[in-house]
Amino acid sequence: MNLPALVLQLLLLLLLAPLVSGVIKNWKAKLQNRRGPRPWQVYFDLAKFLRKDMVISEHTSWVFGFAPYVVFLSALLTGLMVPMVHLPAPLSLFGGVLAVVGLLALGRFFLALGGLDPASAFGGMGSSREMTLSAIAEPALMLAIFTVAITAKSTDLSQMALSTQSATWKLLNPAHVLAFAAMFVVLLAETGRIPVDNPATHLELTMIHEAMLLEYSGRHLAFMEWGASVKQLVLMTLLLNVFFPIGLAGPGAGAAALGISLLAYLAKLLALSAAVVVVETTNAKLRLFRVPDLLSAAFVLATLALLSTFLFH
Amino acid sequence: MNMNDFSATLLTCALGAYVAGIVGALLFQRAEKLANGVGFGLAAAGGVCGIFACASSLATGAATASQSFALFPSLIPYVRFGLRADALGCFFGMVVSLLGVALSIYSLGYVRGYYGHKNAGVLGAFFNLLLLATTLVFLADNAFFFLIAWELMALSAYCLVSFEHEHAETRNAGVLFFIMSHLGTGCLILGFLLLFQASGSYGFEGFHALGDKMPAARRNVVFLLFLIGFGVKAGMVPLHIWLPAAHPVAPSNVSALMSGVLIKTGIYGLARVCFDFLGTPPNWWGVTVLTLGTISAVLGVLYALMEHDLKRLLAYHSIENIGIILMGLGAALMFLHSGHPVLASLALIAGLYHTLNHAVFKALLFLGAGAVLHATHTRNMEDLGGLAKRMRWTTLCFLVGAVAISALPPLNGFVSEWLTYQSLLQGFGTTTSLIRLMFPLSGAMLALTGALAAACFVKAFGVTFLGQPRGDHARQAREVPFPMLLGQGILVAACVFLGLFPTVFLKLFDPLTRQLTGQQLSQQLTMADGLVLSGGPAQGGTVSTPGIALMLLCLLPVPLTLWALFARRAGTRIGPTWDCGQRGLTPQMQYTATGFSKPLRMIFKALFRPRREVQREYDFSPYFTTTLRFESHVEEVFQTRIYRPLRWLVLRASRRLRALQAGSLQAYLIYIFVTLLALLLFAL
Amino acid sequence: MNRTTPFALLTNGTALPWADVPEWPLPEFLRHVGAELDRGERLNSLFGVPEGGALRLVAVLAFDAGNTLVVGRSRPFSGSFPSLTATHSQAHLFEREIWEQHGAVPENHPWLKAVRKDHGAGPAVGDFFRVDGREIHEVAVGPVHAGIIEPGHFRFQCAGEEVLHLEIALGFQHRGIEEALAGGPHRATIYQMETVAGDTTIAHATAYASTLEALAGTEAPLRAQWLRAIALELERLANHTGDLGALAGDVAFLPTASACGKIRGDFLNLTAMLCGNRFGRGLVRPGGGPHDGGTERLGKLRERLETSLAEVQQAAVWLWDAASVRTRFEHTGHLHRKQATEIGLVGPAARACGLVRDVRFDHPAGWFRFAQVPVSVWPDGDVFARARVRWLEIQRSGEFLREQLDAAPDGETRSPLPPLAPDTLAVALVEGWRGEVCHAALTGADGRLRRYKITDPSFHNWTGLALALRGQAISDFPLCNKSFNLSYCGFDL
Amino acid sequence: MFVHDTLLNRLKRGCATMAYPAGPAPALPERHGGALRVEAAKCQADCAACVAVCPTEAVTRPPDRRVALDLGRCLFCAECVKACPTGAITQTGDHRLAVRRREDLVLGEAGNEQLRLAGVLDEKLRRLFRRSLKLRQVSAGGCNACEADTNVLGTIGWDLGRFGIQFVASPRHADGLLITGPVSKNMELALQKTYAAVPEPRIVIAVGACAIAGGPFVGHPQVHNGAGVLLPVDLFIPGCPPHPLTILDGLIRLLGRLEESGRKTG
Repeated sequence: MNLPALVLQLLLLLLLAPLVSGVIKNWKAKLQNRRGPRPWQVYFDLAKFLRKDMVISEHTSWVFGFAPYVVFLSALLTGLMVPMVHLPAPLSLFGGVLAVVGLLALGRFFLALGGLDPASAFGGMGSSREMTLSAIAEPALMLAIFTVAITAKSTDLSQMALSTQSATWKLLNPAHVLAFAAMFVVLLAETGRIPVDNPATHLELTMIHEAMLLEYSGRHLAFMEWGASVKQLVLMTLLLNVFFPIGLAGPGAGAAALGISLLAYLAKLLALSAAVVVVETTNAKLRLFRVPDLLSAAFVLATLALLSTFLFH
Repeated sequence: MNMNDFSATLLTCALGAYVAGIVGALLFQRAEKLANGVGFGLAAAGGVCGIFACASSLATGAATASQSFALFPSLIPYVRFGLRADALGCFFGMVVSLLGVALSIYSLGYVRGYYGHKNAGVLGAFFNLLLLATTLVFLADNAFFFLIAWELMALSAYCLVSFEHEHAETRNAGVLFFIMSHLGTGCLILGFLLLFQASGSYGFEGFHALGDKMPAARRNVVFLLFLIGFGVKAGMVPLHIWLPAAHPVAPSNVSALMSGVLIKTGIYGLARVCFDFLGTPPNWWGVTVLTLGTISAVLGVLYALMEHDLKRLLAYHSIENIGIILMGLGAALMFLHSGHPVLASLALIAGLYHTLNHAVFKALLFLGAGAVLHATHTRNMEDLGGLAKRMRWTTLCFLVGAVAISALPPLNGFVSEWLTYQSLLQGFGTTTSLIRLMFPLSGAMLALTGALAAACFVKAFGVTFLGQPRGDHARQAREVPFPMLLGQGILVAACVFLGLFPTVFLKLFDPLTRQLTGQQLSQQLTMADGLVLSGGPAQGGTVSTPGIALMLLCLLPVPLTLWALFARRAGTRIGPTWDCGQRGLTPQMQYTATGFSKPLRMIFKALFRPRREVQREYDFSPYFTTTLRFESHVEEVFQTRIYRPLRWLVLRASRRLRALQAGSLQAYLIYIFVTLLALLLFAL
Repeated sequence: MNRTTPFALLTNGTALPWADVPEWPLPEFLRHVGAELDRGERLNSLFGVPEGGALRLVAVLAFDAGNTLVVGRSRPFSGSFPSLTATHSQAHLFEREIWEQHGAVPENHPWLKAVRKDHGAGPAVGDFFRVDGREIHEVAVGPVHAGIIEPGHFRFQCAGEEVLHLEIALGFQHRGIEEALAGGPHRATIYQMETVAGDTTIAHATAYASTLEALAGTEAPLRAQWLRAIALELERLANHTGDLGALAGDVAFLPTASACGKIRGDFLNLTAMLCGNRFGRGLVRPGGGPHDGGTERLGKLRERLETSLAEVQQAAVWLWDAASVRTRFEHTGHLHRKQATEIGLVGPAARACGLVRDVRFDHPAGWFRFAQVPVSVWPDGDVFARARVRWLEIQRSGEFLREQLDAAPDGETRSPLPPLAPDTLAVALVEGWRGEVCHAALTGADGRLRRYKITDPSFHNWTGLALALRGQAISDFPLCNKSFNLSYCGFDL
Repeated sequence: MFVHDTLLNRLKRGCATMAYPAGPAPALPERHGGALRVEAAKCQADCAACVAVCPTEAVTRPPDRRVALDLGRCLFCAECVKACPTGAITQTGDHRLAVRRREDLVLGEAGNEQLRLAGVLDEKLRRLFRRSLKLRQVSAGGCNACEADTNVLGTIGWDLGRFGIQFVASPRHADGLLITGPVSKNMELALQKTYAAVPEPRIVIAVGACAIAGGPFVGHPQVHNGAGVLLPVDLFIPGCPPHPLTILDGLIRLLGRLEESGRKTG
């Protein structure tokens, strides 16, 4: 656990996360034939929210003010446990993939409580939907993780990346492809993307993630938005570096290898963002009671992935 | 005086304290304050002695070599009131003593609510009796003494459950509890008789590794009998119906004790029988226990989500957590069968560590629910809300309990579930048959259970403590007296300590795993001098809850520097919640508990089969409705599908049997003669 | 008209001396109106005319099959009157309005609540209907909504995600237009007529113009009527395209949503080519409009119309091809045909329930007497049906514009308006893009307006939305609301 | 395949957003007429032809003083332009109408033949909102035409998002209110509560003749004759309804992104 790697990864996490959601917004706009906001617009929004005053509802308790910090810090901590550029992640000793899933659940727990606190119907609606959908998505996510963990005989993310990195033909191993598909659907559900939830919607009765943030303002809102974009970056990195660890710098890598690894990582990130944008642009939002069917389809994919681990062993 | 005598003397002091508590509480019935103080004070003292006794014997490893000592000379043959503080007994003894201390301190404040209309002394007496009986069950060394203590526990629990017998609901729950636990005891007696037949004596050391000497068919029958017997007490799914009925009606400190310890006697029994008595198990034992555990976990949390009565919700969660413990034990049995003692002990540690964790955070949650009941006189979440501002400390304790039970880092629920995941994951490689698919699938079901538990406790905490008070009881709620907070505080400290320093407790498991599976894993599982918990094999994945907690604090400067950089001049204003510009929010506009879990009820409607009645009345046309009523119920599948037909069959059979007692003397003489003849023929 | 009726017949856009309107005592008048409604006729408007201290009720009914309107009035009465709503739900909102404006109480009216006025308690306060059940919670979506739409209060009674009952309280946009019309027409009246409902400017202005022309006994020059028909159809095209885009936007289907947003702007710019204002302000004046389109301007309009129609064709094809959109639209916000008839729905909402109701077909007036537009009907009554009806109307209006722009009548578009005849009643119906706009005007002895009644199509249709939501998921409310897309300011006046 | 078809069509059509403000402004419809210009000098001595014609009494000619035209009350119907014999009131065809102070809209005095265009926000607010302005729209009365034209700014042609300006769902996330409609009495409480829910520092923008002075409903007892009566307004954009180009010009002029965008794109 060396300090410079930890600080560097923390800075990378903080700066890259808003950029990724900004790029996704910009590409979505491009695909609608409009120029759209600059990719770095998200930074301006965050900076302005930080400077603004806050209006807090009279019904809220201390949980309302505590939740943004838990969401923000738990997202950052998961980011430090996931290998982004350098193979053993800075805090890989402190927790493997199970700890990452647990910390994301901790962030979601307090986000939902923050939604319920101001006693408004929309917050309650958002919390209820968020907890329901994440409960249905959890088994699919866990089974996909198990598939990779079993082949790597470890729940440590760096080990998992090493195991898929070592045997090259394993990249196209059907178990990995199916697990990747399942995790991609879960990624769409967790980050509130189009088939499940519409991030840019204006209709508070259809929101899932945004409904919980309706009461937050000023720096609380900035931490919540930043935490959500860091969580999105963490899930995308989990997807990329576990299933396609090409170019990931090994333990004793030099500066050059780290540079190549950074470039490979950014290229993969943009490719995954492009995939998310295409899905968002060509699909309508599912009816709320159809989303569990989508997530149970992801669960079936993960089970097939598990079966195929020992069929093609 | 070597360690052995020290822990033995402490143990007798504990039991003595309980007995003194019973006598003291009954003596001072008239003076309620005194009875309360004496009864629960002595219970607390007994608990403290118990903790030190068990902990010291476990820590010094004396438990493995301990002999049994007779409590008092027995006059009847075959019956010997012997206690033996072996590793398994000491571990569970520690659990009951720890809870005994916390709950007794809590009860000092809680029982004040009963002054005037209920007899606090009797409550204290039975409370001490229950603690005494439970400790004896864990330490009993002889089948007969075990059954006597078991029966004493069942009876005292029955009296405590029906303490508020003025409500019909309580009486019915008590009777149901009574019948179900005696069905279980019946199976236990048969099981012990079969064991006695094989080993010739009633002593537990006689039963040790008896399974290998018994014929396979008889061994399976013994296993099934004990599974049903202890399953009823533990609240396994098909046999669980008494638990959600009995726990809510009992006084809160009793339901905390029952949920925390009483159902753990079932786990103790299963562990003792499967690992100590019956030797290496066949594979199907482990598979059954794992399957029953998974089903209990998923169904327990699903039914908990449908509840809007706080204590029934917590009772169903007990079933869920028992399911998780059974998953650990089931996996351990399967690993024993396939010859992997290291993995078996890992799974056993996961199961037993979760037993300790569940005892602690479930008791904490029940104490929180008791505090809410004490302050608002209602358990229905639809009338609560807004308690966070009125009962600040209880809210904090309940939140810690909710985070722990939802298996969120860095608290103890996460650690034991992490160990369970590790054992399930490593279990995949143990066999090549299709059975190994059960491990990851039950792991996925464990994940579903964890996420649903988190959803359930967002609902429970959010609807009860946050937002606006929905009823005027909730509006006038005030913080509970100090002893109740102290009781909860002890358990919060236990939760945090168990969560942050698991490696310290792993050392206590060494004598236990050495006794049951012959392995000692504490070195293997601890890394970086106790800060990091490893999953066993090298590079197998590690977790460090102290590390997570420390890093959460170390990252705090990031938002604080952002605050200093940008938001120094930003102010804060308190304003009404945004209500789209209308004339203000009413409490009815908040989400209700049922509304919160309605999407899940729709998703799992095959299981719940929700029935709803909508009565719409209108004078002229349906467009102008005058009144609209909406009721919806979730069908209790087990009651209606299994127990009601069963009860009907039993009643019909008993009516037919009544014909035998026609009342004519000749008929009775003939019966006697026939049975005598049959026995003689049998004896030839 | 093949059957007799005690009412006086009146074709759309014509006037009738106030004395010739048949008059009965109140109970008999209500019985006659009830009888006609039982025969399946439609209530266009029911309003009170104050006469001295007392009040006189006037009813305008539409005999769609007979292609004529009928009018009747009651003798002056004071105090309360037996309510029609008990047997005919169509009249419930009119009776509440009479109670609110004139104080005459409809006896045992099942839902007597304020329509738009602020009775000291504000429109969104007071005893909202409440469902009793422990697990019911209320969701109140207040006047200020999340997007850029008009203010209205929706009070849902929900069991979790399912809506059991929706009550809509409007009145936030009430600007008192009818009250200002007494003694009219003033200088600002035509501008207020154009801003009754901004997106229905041409329909309301045409209805107002033809009412005054009927009272003055003249008719606008043919070219002016032709220009009004062109502008009306352009307005319909623009709003239906906007709605298809908004519907796609509500289900987050970005291709059609973004395309239709832009195309709606193009159609509005076509109207702006005629009169300089994107909503057609200043195009319609009583007696014929000031602006005239030159041949080359109309030619340019014709070409840009072609390109825009092609683009909207492409955008709509994506909408109908996407399976994920179709699953969201079908079986959402369903209204039966019987319900639609009982509450008297009009416009696309009615035609989507299978009712053949279109003023351009049943009561043609102005240029529609010479050029026919087929009625677009779809049977299912859900969001999909309403979207399909809009798509059919876009195609048919496009076809109508292609024909008419090629065969423009020549002549003047402006003619002075003679003074209004005293003591005369005139009724004008126009098929606005949301449905039937009905203007009824009564002049006093001095030839000034004594009573002027405006009925926007949304006045009939809001009850339809409240019914369509029963039993639906609350997350589908924005979609159902946008499929109706009713006007708040047209209802509030 | 459907996905492939939509993607190809999109890429073929390229970006449909207009170049403005970097490039030339799109043309107003030529019969629109744009802003008005009043030279009181040209007025004949006792002529009040324009005052008789104006529907909302925007044009006034007090006996001793010269003619005054209040663009805030004007519906841009251009009746006065037609009625004026000497051409004192003319249309300039200029789409820029946004002003910062209510009195900047009153034309007719010697130096004030035309409206005084809005300057940029004061430095503190400008630096805060220059790159990220989130507005909460409140429709308080009116006829929904101003809302429609504000909505059009969100479509792909105008694309308000590229300036960092966005309409948000909750006033908590907003930096200011964009008010349309004459603030009817029934909407007064809702407007006050929305304004109170917006965290400081906040701005208020009044769009359309109704929001400035009551529009065609000026003087009705049911309305408050504009948002200025209740809230401090920072920007007035006259018109009935103002053309989307006018609204866009007002917004980016307020943020000072008009002249600096002349230097670089977007």
